[in-house]
Amino acid sequence: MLILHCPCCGVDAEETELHAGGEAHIKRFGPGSDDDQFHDYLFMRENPKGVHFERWQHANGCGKWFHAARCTATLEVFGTYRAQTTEPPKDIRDAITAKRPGWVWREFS
Amino acid sequence: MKHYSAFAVAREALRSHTGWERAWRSPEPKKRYDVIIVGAGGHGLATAYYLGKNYGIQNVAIIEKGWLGGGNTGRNTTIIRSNYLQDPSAAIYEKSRSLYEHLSQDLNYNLMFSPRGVIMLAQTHHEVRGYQRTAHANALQGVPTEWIGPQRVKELVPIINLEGPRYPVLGGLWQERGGTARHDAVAWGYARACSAMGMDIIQKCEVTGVRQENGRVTGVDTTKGAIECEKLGIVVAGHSGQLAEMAGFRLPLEAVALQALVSEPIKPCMDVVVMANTVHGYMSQSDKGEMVIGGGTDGFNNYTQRGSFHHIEETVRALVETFPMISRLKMLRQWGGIVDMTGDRSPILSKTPLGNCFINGGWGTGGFKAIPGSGWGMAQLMATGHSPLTEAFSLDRFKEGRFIDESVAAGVAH
Amino acid sequence: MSEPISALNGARYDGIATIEELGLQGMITLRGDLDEKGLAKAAAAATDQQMPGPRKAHVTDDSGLCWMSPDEVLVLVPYAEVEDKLAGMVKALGNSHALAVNVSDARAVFRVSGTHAREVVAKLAPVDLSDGAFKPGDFRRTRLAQVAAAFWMEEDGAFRIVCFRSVADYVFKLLKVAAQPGSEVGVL
Amino acid sequence: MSTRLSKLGRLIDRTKQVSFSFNGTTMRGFAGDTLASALLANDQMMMGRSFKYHRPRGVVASGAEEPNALVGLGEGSRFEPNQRATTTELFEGLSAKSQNHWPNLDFDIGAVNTAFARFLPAGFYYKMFIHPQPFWKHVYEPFIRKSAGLGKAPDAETRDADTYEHFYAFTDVLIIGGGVAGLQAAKAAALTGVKVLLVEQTAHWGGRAPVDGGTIDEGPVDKFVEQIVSELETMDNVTMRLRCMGAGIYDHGYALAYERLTDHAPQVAGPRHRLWRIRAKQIVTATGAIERPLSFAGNDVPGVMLASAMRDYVVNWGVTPGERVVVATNNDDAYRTAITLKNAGVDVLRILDARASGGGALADEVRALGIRVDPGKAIAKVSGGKRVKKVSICNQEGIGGARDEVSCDAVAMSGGWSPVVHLWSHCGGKLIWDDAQAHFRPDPDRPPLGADGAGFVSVAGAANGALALGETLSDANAAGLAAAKAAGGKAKRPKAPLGESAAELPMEPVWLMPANADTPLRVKSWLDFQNDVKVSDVQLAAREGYESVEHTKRYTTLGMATDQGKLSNINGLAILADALNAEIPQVGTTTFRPPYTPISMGAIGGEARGEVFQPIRRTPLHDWHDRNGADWEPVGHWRRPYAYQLPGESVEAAVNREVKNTRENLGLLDASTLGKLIVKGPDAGRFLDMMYTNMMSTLKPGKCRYGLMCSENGFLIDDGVVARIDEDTWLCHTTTGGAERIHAHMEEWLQTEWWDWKVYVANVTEQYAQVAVVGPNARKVLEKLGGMDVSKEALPFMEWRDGQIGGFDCRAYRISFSGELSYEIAVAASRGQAFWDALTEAGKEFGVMPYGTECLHILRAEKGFIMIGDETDGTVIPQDLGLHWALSKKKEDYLGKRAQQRSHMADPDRWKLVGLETVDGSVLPDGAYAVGEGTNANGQRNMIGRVTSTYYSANLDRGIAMGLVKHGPDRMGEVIEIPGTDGKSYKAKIVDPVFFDKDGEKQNV
Repeated sequence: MLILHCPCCGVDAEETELHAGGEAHIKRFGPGSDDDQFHDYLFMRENPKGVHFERWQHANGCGKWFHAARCTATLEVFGTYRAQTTEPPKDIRDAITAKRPGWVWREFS
Repeated sequence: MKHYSAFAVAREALRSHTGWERAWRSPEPKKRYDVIIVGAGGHGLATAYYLGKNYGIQNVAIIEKGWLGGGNTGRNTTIIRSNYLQDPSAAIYEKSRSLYEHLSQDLNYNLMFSPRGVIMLAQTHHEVRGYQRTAHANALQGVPTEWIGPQRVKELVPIINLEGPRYPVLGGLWQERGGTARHDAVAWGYARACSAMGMDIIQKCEVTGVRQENGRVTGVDTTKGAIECEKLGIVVAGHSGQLAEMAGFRLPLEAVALQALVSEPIKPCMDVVVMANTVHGYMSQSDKGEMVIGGGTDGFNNYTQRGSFHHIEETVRALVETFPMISRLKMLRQWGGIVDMTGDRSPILSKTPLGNCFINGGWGTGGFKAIPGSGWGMAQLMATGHSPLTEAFSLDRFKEGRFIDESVAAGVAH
Repeated sequence: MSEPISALNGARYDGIATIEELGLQGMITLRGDLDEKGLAKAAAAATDQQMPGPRKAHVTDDSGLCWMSPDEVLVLVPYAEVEDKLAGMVKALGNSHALAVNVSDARAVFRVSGTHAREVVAKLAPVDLSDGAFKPGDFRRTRLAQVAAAFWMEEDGAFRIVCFRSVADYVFKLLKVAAQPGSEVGVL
Repeated sequence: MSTRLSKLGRLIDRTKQVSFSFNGTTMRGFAGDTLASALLANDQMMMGRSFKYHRPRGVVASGAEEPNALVGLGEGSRFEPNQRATTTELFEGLSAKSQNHWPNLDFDIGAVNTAFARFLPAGFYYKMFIHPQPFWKHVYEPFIRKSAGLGKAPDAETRDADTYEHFYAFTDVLIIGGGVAGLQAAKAAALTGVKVLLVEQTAHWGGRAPVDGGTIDEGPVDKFVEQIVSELETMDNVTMRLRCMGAGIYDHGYALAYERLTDHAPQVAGPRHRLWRIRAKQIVTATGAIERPLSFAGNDVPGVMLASAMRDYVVNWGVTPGERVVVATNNDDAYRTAITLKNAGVDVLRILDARASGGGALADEVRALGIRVDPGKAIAKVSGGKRVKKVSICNQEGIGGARDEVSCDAVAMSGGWSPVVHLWSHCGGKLIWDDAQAHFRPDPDRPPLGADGAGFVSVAGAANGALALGETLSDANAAGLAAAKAAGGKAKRPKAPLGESAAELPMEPVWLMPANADTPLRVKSWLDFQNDVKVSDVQLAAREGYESVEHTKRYTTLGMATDQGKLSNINGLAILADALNAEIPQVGTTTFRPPYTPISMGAIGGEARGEVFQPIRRTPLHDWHDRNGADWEPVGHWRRPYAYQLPGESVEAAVNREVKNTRENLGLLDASTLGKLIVKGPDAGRFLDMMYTNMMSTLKPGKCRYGLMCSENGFLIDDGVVARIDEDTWLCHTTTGGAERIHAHMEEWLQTEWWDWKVYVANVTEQYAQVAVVGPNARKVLEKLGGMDVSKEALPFMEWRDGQIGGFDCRAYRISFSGELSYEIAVAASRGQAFWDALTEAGKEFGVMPYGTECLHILRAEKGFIMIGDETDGTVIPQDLGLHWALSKKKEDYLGKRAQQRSHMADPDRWKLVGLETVDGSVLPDGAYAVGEGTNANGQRNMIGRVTSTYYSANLDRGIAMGLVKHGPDRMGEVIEIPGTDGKSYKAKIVDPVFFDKDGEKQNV
């Protein structure tokens, strides 16, 4: 049972209040993109055994989307943050580095 | 290989069963094999078995990180059916189901394949129409299924509650030759047969790298050293992504947890498999007498083989409503497995960007029932470069928008 | 014109707590920048309440403000006055970017009170309702069993619960089960 | 025989007699008895039959670990199979039946399996029953299932008479186990001021320490328990629950506790079970330890019992399992049983101590009591069928040549103690092997990790391997304090009480008795009593290559019984390790999974049963529909009338009547379930242009437009009429059940992709009761009610107006999903019923009738309008449905546009929407497929299309259908073949999908 801190309303919400939204920080490709770009945008998800960035919605709560940095192997949560960003903020990255030196995720590290 | 039979057991009984030989050898890896299969689960072992049986390719190693059959093959709810809607699914699952019919004899190992029949309940008008559609499709696909009414459902499943206050049972899609099998035995039976063909099953050996030269696979690095091969098959369920990364390509897969549970054993009370997709639960009774119960997957990427309890809760309350008599039975054990899911929830059996490297994965929640068919098709693909069974399940379908979506007819892929 | 009728027309149940459907409550969903002065003023004007902080409700009788999310506040006004209050609010908001809409009829309101009120709600909502953790004026959006709901504590041991009108019957039955005789937990 | 003693029995009240029945025989016990102790008091040692061989089984333990004494409890709607007699509290009128035998417990046909045991070794069924193929399902399997299965199944129509509930609890420290360790840990934690929740599975505090003796702070253990309990009860930061078992520990500090409220008192009101869903910052498992049996021949004969259990029965319930007892042990603890028995007046004939050196201080005490102690001796075998008759004695070192025999009626055995590590392990806690005590215990360096990456579970007392009373208490004290600190408690240094117990010599592992027992003995040495797994079975598995502990477990079924191996696992592991010449830690354990002991399905489901199984959403008109013959159809969580049956009318007839009446007179439809979303803001138009395939930004205020929504993957997901309310406000209608989905869809894009766009969305679906007023008389009835001008001029097709009708404030939309003159009128939900009444009243003279969803479907099908969920199924794009006109060419982008450019979606061979008419006018079967020539590479018949909607049209008096057909629109007039599953094959002509009023004359009046 995951318990995540909603940065929008401050509630430590258990999973039954949350809706999982899959990988975070995905750039949208629309008309004009080539087949590979579009394919990767829709289907090619990071699937790391380790540090992962994902989207969650506080569905049975304030209704807002937020992001979580989580380890898929231990379910450790490094932090949650607002969804209105194209990359994980520095404090989150630092928190991860402190726990998982040398971690890499897509272009982030 | 010593032949298994009642007579053999009787003979052995007289000498206190001291004469049984190992079901499979446990060799050290050779330097080189024609084919290496990574993953000694059902799919990997079946692939190896049909490579040997159908194509005479027997210089094969099956490499397993843990113990053979220790992954999802030994963690599922053992349902076997082929009443799928889309042509490619119906083809491979029906091939699989029909192979199961005679697999115990073929492998000389009793898998306890029990064609007790599978019902998929329709509890809304939408589901009724969905399953009637499936029945029509199945008739043209050579998959014997039948739409049945509530009374027939009740005859087949006396413990069912037709008049649930929320969803009455409006009928169901009935596949008489669907059923269950003993999941561990499937892995053990294939392993024994592979070993007998001279194939090497190398357990507790983890692949740490994939070797390649100018675009073609040449072997693998393992915790037991480097092993060369002509062709490589990656058949590792939840860990397909990790292996693909070693081979230098990515897969449209995500790993999530799927949970199941069993009740304490009781005397036989339900002789068919029932799936209730509107309320998300399915149940059958094992030969031990346990009610074997499963539901949907957890929603997030997870490699822990543990799920969240509320999914168990949702499944159980659905089944208590559907089968009220289980209310006072007790949950004996719950567990989880890691399944890898694709964009259309259908599997990938395909060539890969790396020459002579093949992938078989993405079975999601539907893998066990597919083991023989998957192995059959995968062996054909690896041996000949083409298989009608696997063609539609290629990697490029996502780019072309050519999906194989089974959810459309109210069905789920369990 | 005939009298408006609430979802359950004032149903009531007495168990280890008392469950009452309260009839119609004027409600306006107000979305916008809660820190923006004009918006806060418009909300205050309609309710005589200051803008509450996160997870708080400022309510007296039928009037008040409940913090729903960083850009949404639930405005409570007497049912009879909702159209006027809404019009006034829209006027006050002028052409600042905000949305105010009447949702009075889309909701049902319950009162759960009595010694075991906290326990009754704690059987259905995954929320810490111990007296140290949930006090009068605290507000929470969450779920009751299988439906979304929001509640606040109006005085110690008395909750107001808001849910969608279509599930009022379900929520009432849920609360009845949770308040059945002999089901005291004895910890909250 | 087993019998009640005249003294002892700390848990029973001899003044309160309780009568109960076992297999129909009435028996008596005392309040405080368990069913097991009461049965023993009535000399009922045999309590069941084993799973595989149906061997006689007596109670072997005294608590949750019991594998043998399982009974069917209660009757009818309260019947429960597989209930452990050892954890069932006795109550007046309790009725129990033993299990897994026929015709009765004493004489069981199934017991012939014992005679064939040698033919039924581990995994025999994998090697047999292979030929002939059909026999498995029809002959072998039914036999195996019947002889297996254990408890009786409740009757098919059983409805559980009890209720269940959940409770969400939050605490700083959760302590599982209310023995002296749990109590002390709770106190240590509570003194720091943190919130503590202490749960104990039995009905008593103190665990087994009061039975085992010793002193705490120089007083008796019972006194200490009494004191600390009353102390904790006075602390308001402590919550204590009895009959509440820690069932499972899950990620992020989530735990389940299973509280049995009325199992011991069925007459009491309230729920039967309560499932606690606990969020704890820290969890301490003080779950104690379980004694291991010894593996010797005949260790499964009724009367052979764990030494500690025998002690429990004497001390707690004043019952002795036998009158002449032999004790076999590899440790000092079992001597306590001998002392207890002797002091209770029971003959203890021998103590066979497998250790050559014999025992320590306790042994001296035993000798002083005149009990004979034989060091280095072992049990060669126990003889007896349904009851122990005699014990043959041999040297522990040897193959089992018996030297001596003792006739007795009970045997107490002790193979050492295993900590209960289940809960520690549920969430990933790892174990280490303790050589000195020959058991696995939690590895403090590898605890379960919480959300913060730090350990959140710790262990206290015997569960941690601290077996001696003194260690138990100091270990628990430290554990409680540490957990409290980790949970934010302020440092306090509570002193651990001083526990003193007799000094003990080290135990010596004994995995097989005697050490080199020969085959005839090993095939009679049980490891798993319930599943009939013997030493020889595990050795066979190892020999056949099932070397992984998981393989052995699954091949032999060791540890798969209802006790999940609580007694058998370690002994089995040791035998396996020996067979593999490996160390036990290398072999490792199987995975521990929740729950600790089985918990009821009812408790897991909680309140969600019957009426509140799932929410049913009701419109403001629900009750009216119900009173007026509605045949309900679930649509998502909504209920909608499928049709309204008049008395004596069939559903089909009702539908046809509604169809004709709506076209000829006047129909009313409750359209309240259609979603209504307000979208407002400077960027709302731009936003809707992305959401819909059509251009919505150009819609004029006061006007409506039909719109399509696609997923980013290109497929149709929803449709509906969009009305522009004012310059920056739109109202979007969605499908029934689409409201929440589409609202969430919009919010997701606004919050996570276009967060800089100025748009707000609100779901106002339930604010309104919306009624579709449909048919030639629609305008007449509205005009009769009076109010706003609804004339063709004032309210043209595809426009809307606010106003009043019949005195109701409303918004009227001139839209049509039926091709008729049609208005959809929205009024406040709280006035919906009154408005509907007004319409039905005023409509009488115009032939008003309500109509349901099936009529709605037929009317739209007659007009060739698509229905989301019928023509679409998640694989259909607008282009397939000939909806190109709704795909804006002007827009660079909208959700799904790029996807629809992919090769397969641009493929001219995609199946396209057409109308279908059977040549003979009959109705096409739903979901049928059209076939082409030949078969595909997999031998499947080639298909060229399918039926998406098919109805009987009362207006046209023939079957009409829509379908998707390959090259369909280019094949007008062609006849295609559509095989049914009814044996018939249908011939259908491809036609235009608009069957009725092609020029739309009826709606444009």
